[in-house]
Amino acid sequence: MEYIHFAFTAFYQFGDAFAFLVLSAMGLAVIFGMMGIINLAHGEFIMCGAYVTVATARMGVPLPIAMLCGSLAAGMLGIVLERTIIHRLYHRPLDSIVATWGISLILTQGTLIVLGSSMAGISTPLGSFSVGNYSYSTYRMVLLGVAVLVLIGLYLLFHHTTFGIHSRATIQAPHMAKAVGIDTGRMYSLTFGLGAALAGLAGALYAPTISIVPTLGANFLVESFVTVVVGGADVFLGTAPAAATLAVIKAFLTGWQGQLMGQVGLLITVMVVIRILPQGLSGWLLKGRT
Amino acid sequence: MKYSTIQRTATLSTLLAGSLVTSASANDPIQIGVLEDQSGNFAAVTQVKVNAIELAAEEINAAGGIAGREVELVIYDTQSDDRRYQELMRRVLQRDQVDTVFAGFASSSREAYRPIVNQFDGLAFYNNQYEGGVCDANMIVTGAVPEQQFSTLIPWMMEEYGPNVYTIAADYNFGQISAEWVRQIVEEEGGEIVGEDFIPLGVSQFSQTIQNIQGEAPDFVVTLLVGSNQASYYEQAASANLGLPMASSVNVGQGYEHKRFAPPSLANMFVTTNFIEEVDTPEANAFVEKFYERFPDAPYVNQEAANSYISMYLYKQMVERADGSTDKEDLRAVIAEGDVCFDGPSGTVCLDPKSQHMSHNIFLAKVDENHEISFPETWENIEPYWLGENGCDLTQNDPSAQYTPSSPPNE
Amino acid sequence: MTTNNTKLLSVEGVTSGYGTTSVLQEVSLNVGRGEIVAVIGRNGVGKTTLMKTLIGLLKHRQGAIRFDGQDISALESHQRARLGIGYIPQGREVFSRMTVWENLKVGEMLQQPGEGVDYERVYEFFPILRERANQRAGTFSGGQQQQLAIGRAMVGKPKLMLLDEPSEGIQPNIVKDISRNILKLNRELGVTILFVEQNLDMIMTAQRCYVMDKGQITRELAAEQLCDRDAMRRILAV
Amino acid sequence: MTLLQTENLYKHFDGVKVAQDVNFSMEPGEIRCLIGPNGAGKSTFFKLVLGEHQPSAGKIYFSDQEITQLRSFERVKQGIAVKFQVPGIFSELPVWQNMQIAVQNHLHGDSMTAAIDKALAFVRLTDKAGELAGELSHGEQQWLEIGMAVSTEPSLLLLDEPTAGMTPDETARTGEMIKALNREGMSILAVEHDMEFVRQIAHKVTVLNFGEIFAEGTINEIEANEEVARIYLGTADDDE
Amino acid sequence: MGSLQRQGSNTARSASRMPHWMRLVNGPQTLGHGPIFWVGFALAIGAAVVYPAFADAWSVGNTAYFLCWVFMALGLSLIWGYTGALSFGQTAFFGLAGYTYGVVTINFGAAYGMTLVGLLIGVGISCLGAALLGYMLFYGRISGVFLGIVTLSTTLVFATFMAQTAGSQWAIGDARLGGDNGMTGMPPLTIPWVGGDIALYSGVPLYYLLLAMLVLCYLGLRVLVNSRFGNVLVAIRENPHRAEMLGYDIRRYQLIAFVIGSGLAGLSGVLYTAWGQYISPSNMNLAAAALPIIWVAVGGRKDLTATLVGTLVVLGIFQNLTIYGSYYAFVIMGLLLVVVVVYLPEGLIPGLVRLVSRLRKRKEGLS
Repeated sequence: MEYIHFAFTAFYQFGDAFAFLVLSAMGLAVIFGMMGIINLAHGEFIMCGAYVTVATARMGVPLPIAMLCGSLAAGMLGIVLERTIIHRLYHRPLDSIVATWGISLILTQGTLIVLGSSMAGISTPLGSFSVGNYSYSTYRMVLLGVAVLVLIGLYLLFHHTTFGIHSRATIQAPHMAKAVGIDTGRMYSLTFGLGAALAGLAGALYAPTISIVPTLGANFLVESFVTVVVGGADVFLGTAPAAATLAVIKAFLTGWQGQLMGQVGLLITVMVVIRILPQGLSGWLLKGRT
Repeated sequence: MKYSTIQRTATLSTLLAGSLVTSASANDPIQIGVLEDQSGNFAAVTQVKVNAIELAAEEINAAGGIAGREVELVIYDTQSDDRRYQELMRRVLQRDQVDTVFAGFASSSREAYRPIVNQFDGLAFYNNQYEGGVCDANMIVTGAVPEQQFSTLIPWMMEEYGPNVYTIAADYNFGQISAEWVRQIVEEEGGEIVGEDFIPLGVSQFSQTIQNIQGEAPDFVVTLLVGSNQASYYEQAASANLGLPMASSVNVGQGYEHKRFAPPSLANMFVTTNFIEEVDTPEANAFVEKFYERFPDAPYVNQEAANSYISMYLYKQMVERADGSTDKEDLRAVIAEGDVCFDGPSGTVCLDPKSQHMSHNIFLAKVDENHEISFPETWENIEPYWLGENGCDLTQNDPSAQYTPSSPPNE
Repeated sequence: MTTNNTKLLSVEGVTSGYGTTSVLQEVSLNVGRGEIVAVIGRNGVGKTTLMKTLIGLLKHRQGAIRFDGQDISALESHQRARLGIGYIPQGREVFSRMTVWENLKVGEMLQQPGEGVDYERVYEFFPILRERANQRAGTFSGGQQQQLAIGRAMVGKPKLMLLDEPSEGIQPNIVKDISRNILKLNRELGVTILFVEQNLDMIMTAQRCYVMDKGQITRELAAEQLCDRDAMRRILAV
Repeated sequence: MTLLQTENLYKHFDGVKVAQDVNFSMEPGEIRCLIGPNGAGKSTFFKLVLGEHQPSAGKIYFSDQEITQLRSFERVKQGIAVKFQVPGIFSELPVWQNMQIAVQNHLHGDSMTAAIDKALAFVRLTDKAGELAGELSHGEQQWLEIGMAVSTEPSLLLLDEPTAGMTPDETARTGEMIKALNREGMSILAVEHDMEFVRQIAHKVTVLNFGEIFAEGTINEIEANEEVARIYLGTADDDE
Repeated sequence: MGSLQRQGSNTARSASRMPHWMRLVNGPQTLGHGPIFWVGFALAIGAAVVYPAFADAWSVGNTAYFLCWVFMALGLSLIWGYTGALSFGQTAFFGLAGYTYGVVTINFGAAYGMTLVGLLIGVGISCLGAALLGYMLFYGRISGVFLGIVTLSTTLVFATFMAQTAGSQWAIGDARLGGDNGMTGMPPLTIPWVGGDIALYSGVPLYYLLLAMLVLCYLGLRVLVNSRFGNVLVAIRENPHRAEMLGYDIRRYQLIAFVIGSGLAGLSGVLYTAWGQYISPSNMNLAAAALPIIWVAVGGRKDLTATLVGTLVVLGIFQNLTIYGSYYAFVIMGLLLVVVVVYLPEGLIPGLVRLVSRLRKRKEGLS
């Protein structure tokens, strides 16, 4: 019995870390991993998703629908920003750091001015369950499930829908994609919007579990960049294994040496991975296949 | 008469301005610099401090000012950025030549500006509950310190719930030093620390921590979490059905978590604080009412708001007792008399001449399942004794340092 | 000389190039409906530039390009493609990190409204594309990639296919396959074909051909002249 | 002594063979042209010689010293220089400075200035010394790069399609430049498609096909070779 | 304004007729050349020298504070603008040097010019740290965005680590690291003098010292980037492949530039620490790490003068927004950044120079 409990505990901790890394990194994996835009406003898309979710949920909208609203709102925001600003920066990714930093400042402070310094949150749904002497939050297992579903969904989206295939074609070889008739400008907008919507979804899903303040996005930023950099360019082959690897490292180090080592361990892993595998895990996995 | 907020344009400054002569005539306003974080990470907690200072200034001006002089506030937004404290502290002291400064939320901000206050030999009020230990003649601290909050809270909790304590604390000065206090008191009282977890600032995910706590099965948990990220712990612990009583010196009283999180995530939380808006005394109710009348959109009146408000009146009293002088040494001479007290929102409080910290009435606030607050216990007039007992005596000398239990001043 | 009097593509005095240099100098040519036309010339004479200009990846500075009666000079590449121009670039440029099937799927974009996609037809031409549908395109050999690139264009049922050096880097026997397939495409599906080339095998597929040198069309050759290998060799300067 | 020699050189990319058992050698003072269909491995061969690719197997010798393990810049210091196909110049810098960067590695002060002036005169860019390199015409950019390569005083100069995109007049001038360099003792190895140009400059021609040396000889021998004509042009009369 | 344009055709060739030292500071890698620029430069220095006589003490001290940061910006301009390698982690070296200065001066005091020794050791340690990290990066062939990510990770690890060193066990000699509250108690810079050291608090003497250091550093960097070495750096930025094929070991040059630039970040760190007698991990977090990039990008990273002026302008604008902009400060800052990046991709200063010269040309055309 003890072993089963221990195994479940390990699984739960791993799953929790995995879900957090996957969900917070997905949007960035699309925007940074695929499109090469270093999006420092990633956290603000997450914040947007969380705010809209909480606001709509408090208006009485059922939580899942509120979350959808949050995600869509972030996606919309993403498309607007892409059309107005980001599309000018595709050929100079390093400048995108400064521009998205500016956007991040505007969104954070704008939220503070308009909506105040904090917002009352909503309860985590679904209660808890027990295994042995330990009790666990059911919702966090749901998050794991959602993370896996989002991964599968994205895989299907990018590999089995016209949008996904066109988007990948656009990002792999924009000239050729244009020449076969794809409106690449529109694909860039939509792909960026998808990345923003995924970030918004992360915010929406975590909204019940965190403080709702304008700066909440910053919590997610470092972890998501770490995951994407370790993962490399491919959303599915990169982000998922990277999140799994990092979740193991993080859960292990946090459990063994505390939260500080969990944090430091993640960052050191990035440095080691870049040194050994400059293309990230997906670059390495893909190379093994050809 | 209305106070005015000065946000000065560059005056054609004279060479005279370079010197620090404050040859104010009796009719010049008394200027008070206010450096607080109205943007950035800490804005949620500190905006009300500015409001409280504004409220006090209006009241004082309406009642004829300080020693007959109008109060003028010079307010800057420090953006939760320590460097802004450095820049703006110099500005208020050197250019605006304020008489005193009310400044700072984070301990790091205080430490960043303290050398500058020392350089210019200014006088600053730090109106925050903090980890304690600042022994500096240029600082007056009105927030509660660990000995005031923990020497009351921990024994009460141990008696009520049992001797096994688990501490989770922010992994920086405040958390580490507070945890040290908790450990010391628990051991003195014959209890046991069954576990300690330190959480880096900015961490918002607590599954592992929650599990560690369950593994040790303590009688209650001391939560010394800081910032909006770490406050996420409560919701996550509740959703994992941790169900343990909690004790804190910092949450609720400062960040009004019971208002920001949906019930029942903070159920069974016990907090020692010198003020929160739920305190049900005539003075407190009057203050809260005035506050919301003036600032109807304020999210919450927390302990820092009360401390800031009290500080204004303490300052008024000190200046008036020093015959209208705002000179730091004159004011300290008044403090040295040992009876600078004020009967305000949180009851009667006094400044301790040795440490220039403030005595407090400590309320034990209990959060119930509906996030309603009750007060099972109140301790009156708890002194900030630790610095004085350990050799900090600002009436004798000024080390301008911050001490911790593991490195006290008399070592 | 044209087998059909209606011109599908007409290029009039087009000048284009990179940066400040003009690679194409006032190029004019016509392609009739159902024709196979080649543009031949040595490396570096501007053949690829011509192709890129026609599909719109390079904007021309002067002149006009008409396709199917419409002036397409101002259109973006993807708009030109959707009018029915299939483009098979030099080096194939298949989407190498995507599977064969996905590559074909991208080609659907070109498809005219209301028409179904006839994959069977594509597979009939290139059976390997069915057999290896789930293989990554980047792992294909040059010849296989060329088949995929043509297949990708076929999916969209274009009226005109532009092929940029289809024989480049491909084994001689495969070159023959490709030239056969081009003929078959033209005969069975009625696709008009314009390609640029320096390989004699491929050139002989054409019904008519323009000779290009230093960014200009210098001669036009009829089918019978194409059969004269020695003459062709002189033109290609080996 | 041989100037450049490769021994059983192999290179694979992801299973694709781009160089197969290449045994190449050339003598000091030679002008050698490398021809072959597109994709025959000419550029790969250059990259192997320059050290931008490491061979899968085999050895490379320069002036009878093995250089297989040397890094690119070390090979350059041994006396190899290159002009890339796409002009490899510093387009945002003035012409004079482009040249300076090339020369300053081995010359200083007045002798550097003199060397730059000489090189500029040689590639006929003296009048354009102050212009940004990116604003030169295509042919001039090619010459600038040749000038940069030459001014490192190499004993072997590699040229990757030096006349691509040049007018006939520019092409002829380039041929004269190369011959002048050769008269001063520089050896040249060029990848080239323009057979007229090859005829103008080459002492000897090597034909590559599918990563292998297919034929080697004088220009006349090569032109007379039916096999070469077949692979280069493809042919209608070899039925399977 | 024409004097601010990059050295063009005639000047490049006439360069050889200039005295040697003029050639060094006047080369093609820097905006600004010829008598008009240098007269302007002299006037600017003159103005800076007499400035304290006309400004109030706070303004002088505040300007001195701004000057502290400029060295880090110039260093990043060298690494990013001239060599083309984006370092997102200059604050790691800033912090390393600041803490080192603290440790040295707290342990050995300020007498006998010890603070200057502390300054040198601080800068030296940051150079050493940069050499180690840079070796791993450049000899590992890491470039582009990944370089930014690794350097950022470095500074974040350092900041996270330093934040939890509050306990008394975290001390080097008498110097407590101080955790998130930071390290305090170090003396300001002092200059040994007959009859007692001169302590340089943020006043006029410090201002003059920093001004002198900045002028030296600026001219020194001009010499460096216009030298053979600088030629190679620019060559690496423009076309690393070509540079290597001209016989340069580009990794070595990148590493040296990185070490020099990081040493300057370290210098800024020491100066800032001595100025405020305080250094803390918040000087190395994400927000702090992004600042130098913003200064340099907004000013114009490919030029030292643009970086210098741009950094001072951005520092000034941001501070004034903080003072006068209340809530809206961050929003306006954000808008400024976006506008500059989108509409002036080369940076504020080169963008303005170009604009003015275009207007002038139009005027000339009209007349």
